[in-house]
Amino acid sequence: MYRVPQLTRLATTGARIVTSSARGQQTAAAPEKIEVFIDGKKVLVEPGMTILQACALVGVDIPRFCYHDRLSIAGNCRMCLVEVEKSIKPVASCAMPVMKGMRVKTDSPLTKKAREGVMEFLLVNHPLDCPICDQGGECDLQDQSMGFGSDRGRHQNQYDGKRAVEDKNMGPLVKTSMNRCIQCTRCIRFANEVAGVPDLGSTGRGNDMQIGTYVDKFFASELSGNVIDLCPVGALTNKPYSFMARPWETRKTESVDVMDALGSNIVISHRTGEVMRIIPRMNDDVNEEWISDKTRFVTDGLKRQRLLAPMIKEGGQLKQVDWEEALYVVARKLRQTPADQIAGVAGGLVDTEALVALKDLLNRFNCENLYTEESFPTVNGGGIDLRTNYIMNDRIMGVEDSDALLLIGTNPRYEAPVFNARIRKSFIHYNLDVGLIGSPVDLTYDYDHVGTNAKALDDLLAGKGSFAEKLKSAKKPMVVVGAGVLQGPQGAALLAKVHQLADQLRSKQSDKSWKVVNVLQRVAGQVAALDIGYKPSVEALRDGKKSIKLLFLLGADEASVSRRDIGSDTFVVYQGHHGDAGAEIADVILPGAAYTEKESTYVNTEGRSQKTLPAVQPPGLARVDWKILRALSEIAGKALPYSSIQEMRQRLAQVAPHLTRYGEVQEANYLKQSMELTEKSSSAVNAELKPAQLELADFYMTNSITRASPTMAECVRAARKHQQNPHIEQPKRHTAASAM
Amino acid sequence: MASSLTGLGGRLAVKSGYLHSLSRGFAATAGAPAPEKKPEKTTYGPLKDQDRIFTNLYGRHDYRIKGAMSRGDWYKTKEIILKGSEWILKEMSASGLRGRGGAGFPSGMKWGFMNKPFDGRPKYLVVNADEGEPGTCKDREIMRHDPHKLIEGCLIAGVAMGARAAYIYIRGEFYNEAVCLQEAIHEAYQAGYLGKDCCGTGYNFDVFVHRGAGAYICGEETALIESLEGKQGKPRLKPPFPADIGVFGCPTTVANVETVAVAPTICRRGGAWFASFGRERNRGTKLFCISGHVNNPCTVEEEMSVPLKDLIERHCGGVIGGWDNLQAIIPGGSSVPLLPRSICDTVLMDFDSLVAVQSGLGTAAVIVMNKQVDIVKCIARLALFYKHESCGQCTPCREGCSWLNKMMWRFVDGKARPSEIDMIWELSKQIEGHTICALGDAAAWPIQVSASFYF
Amino acid sequence: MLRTTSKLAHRALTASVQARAFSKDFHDEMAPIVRNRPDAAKKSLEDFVNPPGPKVESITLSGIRDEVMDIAGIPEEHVIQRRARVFRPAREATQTAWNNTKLWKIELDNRERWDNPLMGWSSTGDPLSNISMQLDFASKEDAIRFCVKNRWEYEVEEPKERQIKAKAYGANFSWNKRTRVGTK
Amino acid sequence: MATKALSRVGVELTKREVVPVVSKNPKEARKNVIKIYKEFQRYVPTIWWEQELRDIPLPQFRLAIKNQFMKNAHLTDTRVVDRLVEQAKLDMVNFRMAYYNDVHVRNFLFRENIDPKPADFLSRFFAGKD
Repeated sequence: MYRVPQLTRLATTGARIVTSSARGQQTAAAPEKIEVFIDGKKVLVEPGMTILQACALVGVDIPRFCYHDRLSIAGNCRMCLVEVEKSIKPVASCAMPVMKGMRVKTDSPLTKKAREGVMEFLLVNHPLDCPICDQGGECDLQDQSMGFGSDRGRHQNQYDGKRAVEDKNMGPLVKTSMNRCIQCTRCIRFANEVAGVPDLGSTGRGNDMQIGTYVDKFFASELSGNVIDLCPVGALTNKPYSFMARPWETRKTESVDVMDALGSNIVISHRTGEVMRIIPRMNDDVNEEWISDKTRFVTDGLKRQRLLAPMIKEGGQLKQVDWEEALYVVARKLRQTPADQIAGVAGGLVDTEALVALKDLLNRFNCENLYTEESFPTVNGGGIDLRTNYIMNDRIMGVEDSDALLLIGTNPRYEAPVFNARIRKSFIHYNLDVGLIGSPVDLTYDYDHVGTNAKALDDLLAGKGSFAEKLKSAKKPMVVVGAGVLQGPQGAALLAKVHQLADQLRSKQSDKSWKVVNVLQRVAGQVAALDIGYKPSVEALRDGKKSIKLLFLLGADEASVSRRDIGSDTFVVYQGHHGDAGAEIADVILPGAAYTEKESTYVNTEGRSQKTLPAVQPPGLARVDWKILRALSEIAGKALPYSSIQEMRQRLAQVAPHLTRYGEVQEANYLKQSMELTEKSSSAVNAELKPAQLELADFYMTNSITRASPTMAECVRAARKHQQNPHIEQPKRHTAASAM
Repeated sequence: MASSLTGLGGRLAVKSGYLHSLSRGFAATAGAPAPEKKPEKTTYGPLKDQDRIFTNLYGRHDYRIKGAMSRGDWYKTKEIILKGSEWILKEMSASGLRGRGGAGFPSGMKWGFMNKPFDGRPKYLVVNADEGEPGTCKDREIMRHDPHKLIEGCLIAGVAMGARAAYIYIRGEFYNEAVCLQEAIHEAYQAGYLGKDCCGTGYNFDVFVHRGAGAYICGEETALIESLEGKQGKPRLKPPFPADIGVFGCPTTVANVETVAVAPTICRRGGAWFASFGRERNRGTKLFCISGHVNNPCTVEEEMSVPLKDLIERHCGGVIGGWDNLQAIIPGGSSVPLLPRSICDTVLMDFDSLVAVQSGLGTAAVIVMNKQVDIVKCIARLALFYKHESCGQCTPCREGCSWLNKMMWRFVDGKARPSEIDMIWELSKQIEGHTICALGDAAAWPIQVSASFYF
Repeated sequence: MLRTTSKLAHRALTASVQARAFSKDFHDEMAPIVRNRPDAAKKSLEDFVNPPGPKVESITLSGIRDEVMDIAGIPEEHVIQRRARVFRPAREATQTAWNNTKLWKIELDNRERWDNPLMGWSSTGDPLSNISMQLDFASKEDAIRFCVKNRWEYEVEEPKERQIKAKAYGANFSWNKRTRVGTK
Repeated sequence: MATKALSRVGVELTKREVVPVVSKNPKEARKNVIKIYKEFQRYVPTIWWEQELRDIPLPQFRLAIKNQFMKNAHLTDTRVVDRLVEQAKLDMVNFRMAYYNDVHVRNFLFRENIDPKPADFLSRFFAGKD
């Protein structure tokens, strides 16, 4: 289903004006700013800010090790000392709040001397590992020692020696080299505050203070990789990436992640046509600066199990052929098969360009059988015709404004770890109340467990229970339903219930732009697929309901359609990048490109379209997906009207204009209509809401790329082993069932 | 007592004139008006027996409530409480009492900081009984022999600042003292002096004893608060000061045992009486603990501003080998710089005169060293102590203390170059003033001073 | 004995070498100053700004700017078919300093790279692939100007500005908020 | 080329003062171009004969030379024109001194030994990745 571009556009601008004016009011109400002087430069600062933040406002970077924008203030590295007039001692700028008329000197001799002193002390026990250290080249200590370090050490190594600390084993992802640690405690604060696993801490005191996991164990967090970035020295480094490359040798491509539906912004470091590692890119609207372990460590999955050349099955054996032959065979099938016997199934990692190309291609053959592997209820609330039904309307950022959050049948900790970190942030800093309907899982924060069955929704609708009260009294309540539980026969009824609840909550809202109802998708390609009109279920293909003779699998690797479902005479074409479930049943394999290898568009769960950029070339004979489809169309005799990425983008804009407005969220505004279309049923939905990923071991392998990754396999092993360790105590969370 | 560390912070502040103005302000409001100013005394000490506050310092009498009451404790406590917070604060200000933990901050003023409007948070008094400063043993004497003075003091100080409860953070090694103290608290509860409606005044006040785990740094007030909250005893940065955000996030005053324990007597005998001892701005009596190379090491209550030489000659039987055999004296516990012999002859034992000679009163723990001592080794031992007690939170102290320690022991062994004397002085300067708490300063000063006098 | 002499000889040698080396830069009585160009004179700044010599009258050109790109010799496929992305680089997540984010860069669409199958040397079909590494622009306009001059299609990516929210150390010890820090 | 160049995004029309290289005005530049053009056309038969290019009809050869000049007909910047004139002069020298031989000429003027790059989508798809 294609949207009417004009209407949506008008609606959006209207909404935008509303939000901006609301924001304007907020700033007007903000307390009066106070005036401070940074190096003689006047700057107006919100009261309560620290000196370091005030300096950041005028673009003065204060050297720091322990301070991090997204962690609590520790004030222990003492590198950020600055001179403040009328203070005899230099003060730690990271912790000192600004005061009216304060005069800060960030470059005075006193400041410099203080920093030089601290730097010398830091280097006393820091090993001279730079030549063999993975952090070399992107090391804060290295950089700042260029600025504040001495050209020679005064430490008498031959007499006094350096501190030696045993390395810790934190599992298969984080490599430690504790000699290099400068005890900034960033990793500790990250683990406790952001990741929500109190696994890291310091033991010992004075010079013997050590950072570690207390006992030898796996750092069991889905966000553990972020401590690698946080570490200002090379104490915590990337284990799979160790000794692989130097930062100055690599090229960096700014891209977007597809491991979950958030579309975390990433930077792909690559060298010699090989993806070396993935690190996060700051985007406050989406992922702040975190990424999940799956996002970060999936790189080796991109190099294994790849489909390198087109293949055709002959006598039960796949045989490598060239592109002409493979495309010719597929094109002939395409021409010969009647339109109603052709079907296309798109997987979760497919980019928008390929989705549009496949749809255009099959449409030219009068075929409308286009499905996505991930299913979604199509009947209630306008189903997928209205965009509000399947996106996260209140956005990821919205969690920070929200004051009550109800999670339904989702485990965001593993379905969208970065989103979960955002919920935790809101829980900690903005006193968010969280309720959960679904399996009681460890979400890293306290929540009211409202129930495991969808019946609990009726209680909430009736206003029973303590969490119902919280939701009712909330100024900006949010209901997030996991796409996982919307699959299956009960999904539509469940979604209707959710809409009912959301409508009830919305009716009390003064802010009409707040939509309350949100869907957390599980796969990166789903929103785009629904946007351009794929039918979200392969139910129609199963059990021979339709006699499909040509099945086109576009990256469909979740084994949603098996040979049993379609019969042995169906000709299966698989186009994708990994030899996984899809390729297994294929008669023809067309090797495609993974997300690091193509310029493509992904729409995340909040409806934000973002662009990936190609970091490396597709391996072997593999080609960019939409180009394969374009070539196929030409050979099949119905050439698609785009042959360059620009033309492809124009087509995207034609289909749905928001797809090419990169970085922006297209709001969906048909809530009322959606409510009108919702069938209200008074009978309760009886369904156990159990998300697919319950524990850490379930997190790592969820798609064809991660299933091909040895690192992920190792993580699963480590997580299982960790689970079995009888001596490890799970962190205590308050997850009591709310009193009914 | 590590909070004497903050004394040195105070010393720095005095240098800059900050404390001067504060104390002057305090004298102007609390002291008698100018016209009938009494002529200042010129000689100080010895203290007369009837003026002693701690009359059971040596444990010759009963420490329990009966004995304590016979020595005048809990006498008219109800009346004092009923006079109210204002009155107590006024008396405290009039007495000129300065904190006995080392910082020497005027107590009346400090307690007054707590009189802010109620914002929903309870207020707390925390008594710093983590007496870990090498050479100091005054609080221990109070807690084991005169615990009721402390408990009554808690109540009065608590009333003065409107506190809900007092936590006495007692050093872990003081097992017997904690037992005595707990026993005394138990007695006070039974007598109705503590708990709900204490002394029949309608005021509710509780006293808790919390035993530390034996870390010197927990004597620093914010580290003490952290430790009290059950975390690692690592100091917090200031601001926020404990009076704003203290234990459990509530307004807190941390006071030394001696400061609190003298409060009831001041209230009973009047601030003016207390102010009649010692020099201006250094009023009152003080417990001095003299150890080291004296014939008779002891803890003794004396008037403030007593000459150091008098103190040693009169109470300790002089320096071993005679006064001429004296090499140096650390006048206020290990965290103040030591005094070379020449200064010891004349210096008065009070805050200001010791600051004037680049040292500090600290906890008034006088450590005497005669000429048989290897002063470098003494300092090295101190460096080892600070290295061992550094909490490891902030860089200069964590790295600096161990470096200083290593160097000092090389000096002892003679494995250092002369140029390293200047270097160690520079290093200590790099630590001083750059750390979160004053432990870094305390570790730096002995070395700094000895580097300039003795190496 | 031998050692001393050799040492002495060495010292003399170094001295002479030094003398010779120094004589180039410093006046030394041992080495007279030799002027190769007797007419050499010190130039002033004005001489550089407005060099002496016959003045050339300027002419007025009207027409297409940057026409010189027509004869620059750049293959057409690197002019016509290239797409440039004008952006401000994100802060390195691995480091905390912000200074590298204060400039604008240009990145061209990625072209084919390949590995030498024998030695593993990597090559690229793109002579302009280093642009994003080598060129910094002070402002967006400068970067756009560069694209215009080179006749690349460009798109500007507005950076995500960071938000600085007030943060207080005291929050770590707050009595009623969840910001209380439990562990160090 | 000219129309293509004009249609490009970034090309702007301006008026500005510059220091001339050779020609003071477009007229003079044009005169220089015609001069070297005539010189070329006069010399063409010589090349045609000497370089054994007789399988190409002479008029076609003349046309190829003309095309080389017409390729840059859209240029208005006199300095750019001057530079091309100088380049043409250098080519002339190369011809005269026989630094260019027949293979050069064929490749240069008639693209004889150069495979054209795939232009349409499908052949680009089969040929390589871009």
